[in-house]
Amino acid sequence: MDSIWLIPLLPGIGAALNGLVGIRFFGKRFAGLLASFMMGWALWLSLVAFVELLGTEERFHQVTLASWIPPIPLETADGVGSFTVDWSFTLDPLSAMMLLIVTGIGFLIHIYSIGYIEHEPRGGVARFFCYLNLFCFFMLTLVLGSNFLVMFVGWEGVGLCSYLLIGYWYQKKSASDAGKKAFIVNRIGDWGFVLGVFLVFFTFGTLDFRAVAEAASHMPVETAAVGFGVISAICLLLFVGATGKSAQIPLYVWLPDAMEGPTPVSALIHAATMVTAGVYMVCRNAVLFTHAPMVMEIVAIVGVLTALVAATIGLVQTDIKRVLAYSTVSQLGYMFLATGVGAFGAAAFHLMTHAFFKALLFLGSGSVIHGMNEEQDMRRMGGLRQYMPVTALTMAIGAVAIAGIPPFSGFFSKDEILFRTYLHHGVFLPDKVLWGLGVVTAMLTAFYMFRLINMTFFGAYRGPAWAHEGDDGHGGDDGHEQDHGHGWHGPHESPRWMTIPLVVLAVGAMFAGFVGVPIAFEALWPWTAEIEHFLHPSFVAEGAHAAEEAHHMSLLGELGLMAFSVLIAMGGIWFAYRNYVERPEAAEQMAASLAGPHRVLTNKYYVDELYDATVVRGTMGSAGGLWSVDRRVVDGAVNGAGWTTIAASWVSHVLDKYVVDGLVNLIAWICGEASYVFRRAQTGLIQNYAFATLLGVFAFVTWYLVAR
Amino acid sequence: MPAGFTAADFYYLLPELLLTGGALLVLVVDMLLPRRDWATLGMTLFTLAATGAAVVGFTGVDTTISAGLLAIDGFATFFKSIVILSALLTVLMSPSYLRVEAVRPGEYYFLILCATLGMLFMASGVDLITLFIGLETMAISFYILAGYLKPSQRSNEASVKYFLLGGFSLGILLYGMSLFYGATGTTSLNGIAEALAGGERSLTVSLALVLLVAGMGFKIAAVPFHMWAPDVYEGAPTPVTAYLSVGSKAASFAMILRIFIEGLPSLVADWQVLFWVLAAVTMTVGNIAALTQSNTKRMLAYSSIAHAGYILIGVVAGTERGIAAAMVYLWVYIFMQLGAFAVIALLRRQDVIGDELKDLSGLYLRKPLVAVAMLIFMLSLGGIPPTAGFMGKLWLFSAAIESGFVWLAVIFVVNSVISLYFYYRVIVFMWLKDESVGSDIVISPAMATALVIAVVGSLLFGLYPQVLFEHAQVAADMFGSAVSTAALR
Amino acid sequence: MLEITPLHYSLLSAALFMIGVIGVLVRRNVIIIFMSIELILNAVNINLIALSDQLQDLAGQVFVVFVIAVAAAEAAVGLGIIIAFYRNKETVNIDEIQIMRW
Amino acid sequence: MAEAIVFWTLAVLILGLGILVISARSAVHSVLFLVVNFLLVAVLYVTLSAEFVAVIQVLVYAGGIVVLYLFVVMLVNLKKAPERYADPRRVPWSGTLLAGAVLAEVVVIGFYSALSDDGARSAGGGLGADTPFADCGAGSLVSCNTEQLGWVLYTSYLIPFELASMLLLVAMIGAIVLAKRHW
Amino acid sequence: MSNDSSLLSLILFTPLVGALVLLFVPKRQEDAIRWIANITVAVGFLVSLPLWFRYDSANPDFQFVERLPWIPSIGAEYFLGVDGFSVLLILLTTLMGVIAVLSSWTAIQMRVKEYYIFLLMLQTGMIGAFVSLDFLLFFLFWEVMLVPMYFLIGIWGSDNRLYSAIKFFLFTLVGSVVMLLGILAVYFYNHSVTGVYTFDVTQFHQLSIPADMQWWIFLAFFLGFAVKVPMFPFHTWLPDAHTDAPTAGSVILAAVLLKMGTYGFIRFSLPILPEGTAAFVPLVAALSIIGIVYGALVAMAQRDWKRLVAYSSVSHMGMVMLGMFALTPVGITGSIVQQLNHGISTGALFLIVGIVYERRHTRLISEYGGLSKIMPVYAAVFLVMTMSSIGLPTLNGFIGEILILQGVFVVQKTWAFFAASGIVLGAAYMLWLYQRTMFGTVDNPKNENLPDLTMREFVTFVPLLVLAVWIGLYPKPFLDRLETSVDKVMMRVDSDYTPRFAVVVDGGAPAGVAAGAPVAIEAPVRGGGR
Repeated sequence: MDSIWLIPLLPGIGAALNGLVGIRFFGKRFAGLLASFMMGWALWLSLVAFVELLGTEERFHQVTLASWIPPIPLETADGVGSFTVDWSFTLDPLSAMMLLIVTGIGFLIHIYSIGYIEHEPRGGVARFFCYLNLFCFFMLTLVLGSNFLVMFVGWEGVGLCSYLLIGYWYQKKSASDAGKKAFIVNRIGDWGFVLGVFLVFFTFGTLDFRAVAEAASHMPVETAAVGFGVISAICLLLFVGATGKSAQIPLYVWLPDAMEGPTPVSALIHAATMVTAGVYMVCRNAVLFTHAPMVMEIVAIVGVLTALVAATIGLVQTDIKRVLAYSTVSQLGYMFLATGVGAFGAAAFHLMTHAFFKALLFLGSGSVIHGMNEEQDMRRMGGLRQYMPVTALTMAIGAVAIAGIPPFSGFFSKDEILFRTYLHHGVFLPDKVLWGLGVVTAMLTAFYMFRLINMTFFGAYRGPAWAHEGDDGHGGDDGHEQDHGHGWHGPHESPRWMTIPLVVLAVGAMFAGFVGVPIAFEALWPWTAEIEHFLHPSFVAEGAHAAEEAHHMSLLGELGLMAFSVLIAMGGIWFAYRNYVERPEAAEQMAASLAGPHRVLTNKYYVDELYDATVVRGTMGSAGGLWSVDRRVVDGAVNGAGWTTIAASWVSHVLDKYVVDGLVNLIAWICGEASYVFRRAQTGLIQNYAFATLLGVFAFVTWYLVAR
Repeated sequence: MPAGFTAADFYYLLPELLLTGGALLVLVVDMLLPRRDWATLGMTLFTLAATGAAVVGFTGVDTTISAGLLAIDGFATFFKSIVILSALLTVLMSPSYLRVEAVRPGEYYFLILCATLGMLFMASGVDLITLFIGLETMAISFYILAGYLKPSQRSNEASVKYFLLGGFSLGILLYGMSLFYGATGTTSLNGIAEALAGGERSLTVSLALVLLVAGMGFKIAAVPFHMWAPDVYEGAPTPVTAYLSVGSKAASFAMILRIFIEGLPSLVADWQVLFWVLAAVTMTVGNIAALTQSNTKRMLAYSSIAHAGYILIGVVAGTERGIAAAMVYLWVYIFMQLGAFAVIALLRRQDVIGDELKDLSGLYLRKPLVAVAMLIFMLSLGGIPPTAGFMGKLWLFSAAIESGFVWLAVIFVVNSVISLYFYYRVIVFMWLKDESVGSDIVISPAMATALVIAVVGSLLFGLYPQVLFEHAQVAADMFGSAVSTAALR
Repeated sequence: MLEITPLHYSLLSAALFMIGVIGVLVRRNVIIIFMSIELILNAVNINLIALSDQLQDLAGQVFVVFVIAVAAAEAAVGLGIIIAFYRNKETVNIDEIQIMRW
Repeated sequence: MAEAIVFWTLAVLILGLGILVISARSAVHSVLFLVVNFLLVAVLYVTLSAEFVAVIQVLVYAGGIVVLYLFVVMLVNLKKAPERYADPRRVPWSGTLLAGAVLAEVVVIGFYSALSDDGARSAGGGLGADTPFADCGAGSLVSCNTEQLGWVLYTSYLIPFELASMLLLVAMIGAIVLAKRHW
Repeated sequence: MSNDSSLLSLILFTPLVGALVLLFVPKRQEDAIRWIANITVAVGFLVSLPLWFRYDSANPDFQFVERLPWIPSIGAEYFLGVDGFSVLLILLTTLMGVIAVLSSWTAIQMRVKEYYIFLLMLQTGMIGAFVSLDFLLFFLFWEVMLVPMYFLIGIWGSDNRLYSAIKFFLFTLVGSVVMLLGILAVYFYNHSVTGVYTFDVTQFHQLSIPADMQWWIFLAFFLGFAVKVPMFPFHTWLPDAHTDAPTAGSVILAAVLLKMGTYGFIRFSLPILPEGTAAFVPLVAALSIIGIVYGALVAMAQRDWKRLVAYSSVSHMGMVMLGMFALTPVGITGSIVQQLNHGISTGALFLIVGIVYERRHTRLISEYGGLSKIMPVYAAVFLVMTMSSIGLPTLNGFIGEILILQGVFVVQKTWAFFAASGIVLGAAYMLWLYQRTMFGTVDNPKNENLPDLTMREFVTFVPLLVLAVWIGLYPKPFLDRLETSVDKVMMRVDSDYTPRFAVVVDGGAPAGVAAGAPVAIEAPVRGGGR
């Protein structure tokens, strides 16, 4: 357990090897295997560490490698502090869980990538795995870091890696744009985050999570009565950071663009791990947040709104990966909702299950895209299940899981969240509102997921014919034409490298939920709410033993709620089935009957718009009214900011050139002119010179006469 | 009164006597010997060397001779050595130049020596009459030397201008002196000092003061009495210009310090104001006017006007430190100014006048060492460490600050920045422009010696000025001051 | 008025001085300008002599002797200069002495 | 009384001739006026008991310098009238005015300090003159004054005197150098 | 440490000796000249290494002191000595010297001999400024630096070199001459108090000058140093100088010359003029923040690669100044570290520009694009340096920024808020630059077969990369060496500050060993309380 620091280090080494040596010398396979091996090793170590942790009494272990910033005296709120940061890692239930997720899923995705990336040139492959390993290094640092700064290391590092990986096909303008956008938007979040960190130090005199929690637990809870205090400020700033990293309103705009990256990247970074960092960070500081209920409320609202908005946008996406992207945003919204209502355990739980099924779905989509020769538009798919059965099956499982059909994992986690939301009493929001929105989202989720499944795997095949002239409809992927320029022999199942991870993840997606079975099922399943119990120590200061708040609700009512949410999900699925499989024409009928989004959607003109949009700016915000709202308001804000910055920069540039510098030149000019004048005075006439002399005398004498 | 003239006086007059004798001998040699160029040159150099040795011999002496007309003190010795050293360098840079100009060197050297003689008296005279005669000896020699290139119209014009204005200013100066004589009934500076001590100043004295300032201001080319300088500097033979800008300036400053510090300490409040104004105006006008000059000699003329302004700061301060500052600055000024003029003289060839900026272009490629030397001189004039010029400026700064003339110091600062601009134009032409004109440059051994001395001086006194400072301080302390440093706080 | 004070002499010399100055400033013939300078020197001399008489002190007269000597020397040199100049330029008009300016 | 008459006549003549010198059309005339002026100044010296100086004044100025001037005038005035060309950048009257102004100032100062019975002189350490006039009972004033002056010149002022001789030598050689046509 | 008695002189004069040797090498033998120059700087670096190892970070006094009379009559001495600040900066200087000289092996083909002579003289000047403890000596070296730099820009620079060179020179000169006035004021004040004329800085550090006088003197110093830094209104010489200087020139300029200003503040302004400093804090902070934002914005608007980097250093130096004038130990430490970082990353960035400039002779960003396809190694190096420049954790830039901002935050929240915006803007312009040059397709045929880094070029980067990572991961050695020096400055600017070495001495453990709750230091320590 003292060797947890190795866990991040191993992929780090892998990255170093691949980066320094690999790009020049490694073969594709070898590079992949090396990276995967490192991840495998890390996984093994994490398992060991996990088991050992279970063995210990107080579920907490800290390893300090070295002093990073030696102590330097610094004023804090209460007199003298000492600013010091160590390279130290913490293993506690929360980080242990994240470890397993990251290493486990990371490992699978590495394996998967070996197959996925083989079209790339040799150097490219090594580069890819270098980035991937590097990402894992930073992600694990983020997870294990036992103080804000070490976490920030990972926090920024994963940002860098996502920048690199999104821009992996850097020849593609859109790709490099997306990468840049991701990084910069994240930086905006970090602005808040670092300020939060500073405030943390200023308040508590330390940056160590445990110490902070300890100190905070002794401070009053800043309810509306107490007022918006320093802790609230801290939490708000930190949450700004979280919205950046976890793509919440208003900073979520980067995530859909991020789909420019290779699919495994989307799966690992933009679904399973990195984007959940925000959630993780909030959970990490559970104690702080519980002391700032108002901020909690804000978090919850932001979360649920994000969930809803993203889901609605997801409804009408036709790019398979973008659907998943919006669904990710929406699911993250769920997690924040959970943290917002104080159900940190539930949030973490959902984080885990989501990691499984969302990774699964992405990899599945990747497999589809791979099999469809880089085709991403669902309207050019359909009926693929006979071509790629494994993918179809596994993705279906994933869909069911996310839709929240028992006993798949998604059901348990999502239901837990909804349940706790139902119980939640808002600070300045009426009760049940959050819950209501959550439920609506749940339905939408079910709908768009199955819309995806149906459009992809069922119905008739709408894709291009696979003769050799099949090279027409490749949506904007000029980047690596050459890699598969040779003819394409129709949709096909992907190689084992890719299918095996799918299967494994599918299994996970099926059964991961059983670690968090609601108490309600005690009768059927004795080990209820395992994960809550397991994680609980991470959410309270070790000093204060806040008793777990009892679910004060009748068994019946709880079961009723579950049934209701399941019904909702079913409804969504049925609706999707009816519209896209049973009677594909139903959509038209509805369009005729219903005004609003659907007319907009079925409108051919808008379809073209979408095509352009996919090329120009990505299809984010295409749902009817939301289309314009999102584009004009949210994204507009971001771009607006961008443009104002550029404009400002030009202004100051001009200022610099003409004003600041101009002054200097002006002085020079004046000197020049004066010089000219003096020269003219030198007429060369002796008598003028004599005159000047006499004038001098005259002046001085007059001065004397006047002075006296 | 000390009864006239004692034998001891001959002993203390040794330098002057040597110089006079040498000068006469030069004439004789010039008449008698064949290959007279070298003979005269050698004779002159020898005379100067001997005189220098004699002067240095009197280091530490502090006495007055010949009925208190002359003082042999550290101050005098210091300025005498300045004068003689600059004369030496001037003579060294002359021969090749004279050869190009096809001028007979005999009388030339004689006149240089006589000018030097006059300067020696200016340095050590403590009586208006002595000072005046010394001044005139110097001046008349320079009138002739300025016009020494008879075929050249510019040379003629230079001498006419210098002569007319010189005569005019001489009139003013003498009138001032006569008024002082009237006010105090004596011509000896100490007498004047004690006569003026205590008694309240009458307007006549103020008038006399102004006239004196004007007269001396002309000699050191202080604005507004400076206007002759650019024209004369441009027209006169380059070595003469050099000597004029260094030797006569140094001697005139010696005279100024004598008269105002030793003779008129009780009027310090008055002349401090006058010189404050003069200094400020002089350096500003000098520098700014130099900015746009394309003729090197003219540019250096303005720059030497500006330097006169700088040195006046020392006079304004009026403290021992101020005097020492002026002395130090004049000392280091020898090397940089003469060095610069030596380079210009060097550029004079059959086909090139060599006093235009463009004549300098590409110098670096033709004669790298000369270019380096010129670079050093320019930096020194600009006061960039580690050159001697910086140490000089340092002293002036500290004098001004110590006496609390902060604004003067600030003006000084601004000016020394402006000045760098035109010194850098010279450097730009030498180093950064490649096209070069005219036949190739030959360096005579004499010239080489001059350059080497100048370079060594400009660097040595920048890196290790201790010796110089010591002497200057000792001399200044012996000399006394108008404002005692103690009085400052 | 009838009683002659030193003031009278100094005013006389001052007046003569200024006449000389005016001559220097106004005339264009270099030679006449020289003469004006001589006038100036004479003014000075008058002053000195008057003062020495009034102070009963010989130094003034000594001074005058030297001034006269200098004046002589200047005259010699000055006229030499004029000759030299005249050779090249064929003029003694001071307004034509302006090759060198700014 | 007599002194006053002499002074005023001399003063008027001197100034008048001075004005003539600087205003005469032809150089020759002004040279002649200059001679007369110098002679009158010499007379003034005599009245001020500076007989020896008066003599040199006559010898050196009237005898030497002025003749020299005459030569040069003759030498250079043969050709065109020197004052034909007048440079526009020079305004003669301003010169006159300025000189006048300075003169006015000097006069003011003179009167002022004369009335406030001249602080400096009353303060005067200087009055006990270094080289006082000796009174020589018999013998002509001239010889007396000359004797004293010579004595002073050759004792106290020996060195300036010698220097003056060098000065004259310089002037001589200079004049030769400049005036000679070739080397 | 008697055996070190002449170490500093050795370090100081090694380059000069090299220059003298070069004087006597005939012009023609260019390779010989190059070798000699390179060997000289390499030796210079090696002899400076003992500073790192032998410097005793527990000892608060100046170390390796050398003291000889120089100009007794005005009390100037040849007085050398180093403390934490100077040790680090000297090492940076010698290292950068090596890199600069090595980097110009092929870049300079004209007047090779003079080039290296000037470079070596410059080296001596810079080291001298860092080691002198005599104010006059410092000033001497300070000005000596100008001349070689002037020529480096003026002779070997690009299109607009004359203008830039003279601009650089005059700007710096104005400041420094005014500074000289300040120096003399201190000099005379010291005399009026102690009765001895001396330029001994350690003596000045003990003066307590009347506040109003301090105000003026600080102003004088400020002008001198702020121009060099350069702070916001005085920065306009920097872009020109950088743009037109040859690569090595820009590297030295960015890496070391700019540090002169900040070093001046920390060594002279703060300790000698505490009240003056306190009085000026708001102004300086404001200017610094303006500089940070303004520099970044202007950088974003640049079309010229080198200019962009130049403006980025305006922004970074603003950060440094802000940290210093927070007057908290953390802030000051951070600002010193940030100086090193800026030296490393910006120096490297200029090298990077230089490499493509040498191949293509244009600095226009629009001329490039897609280089990472053609020059992968180059692109990788560039990437790392970009990241270090925008302060990515695990790289050096981060440490400096975090320390500075933290140090500022506890003093003035709003300052930290605005300064932190630099994080975003920095990322924006650097990444945009990276995208425009490295990403995309190679559409300019001239770029199609640019050679990747040669071995020599790569070697020039190695030390920088190593340092970037080292400082990023384990800055402790650097921070330790700064500890006592920072405390000494703090003791001057903050009367009731108790230095750590004092604590250590009386047995108490150094403040806050491990991560933990606020560790109380015995006496009340306040970071420049406001």
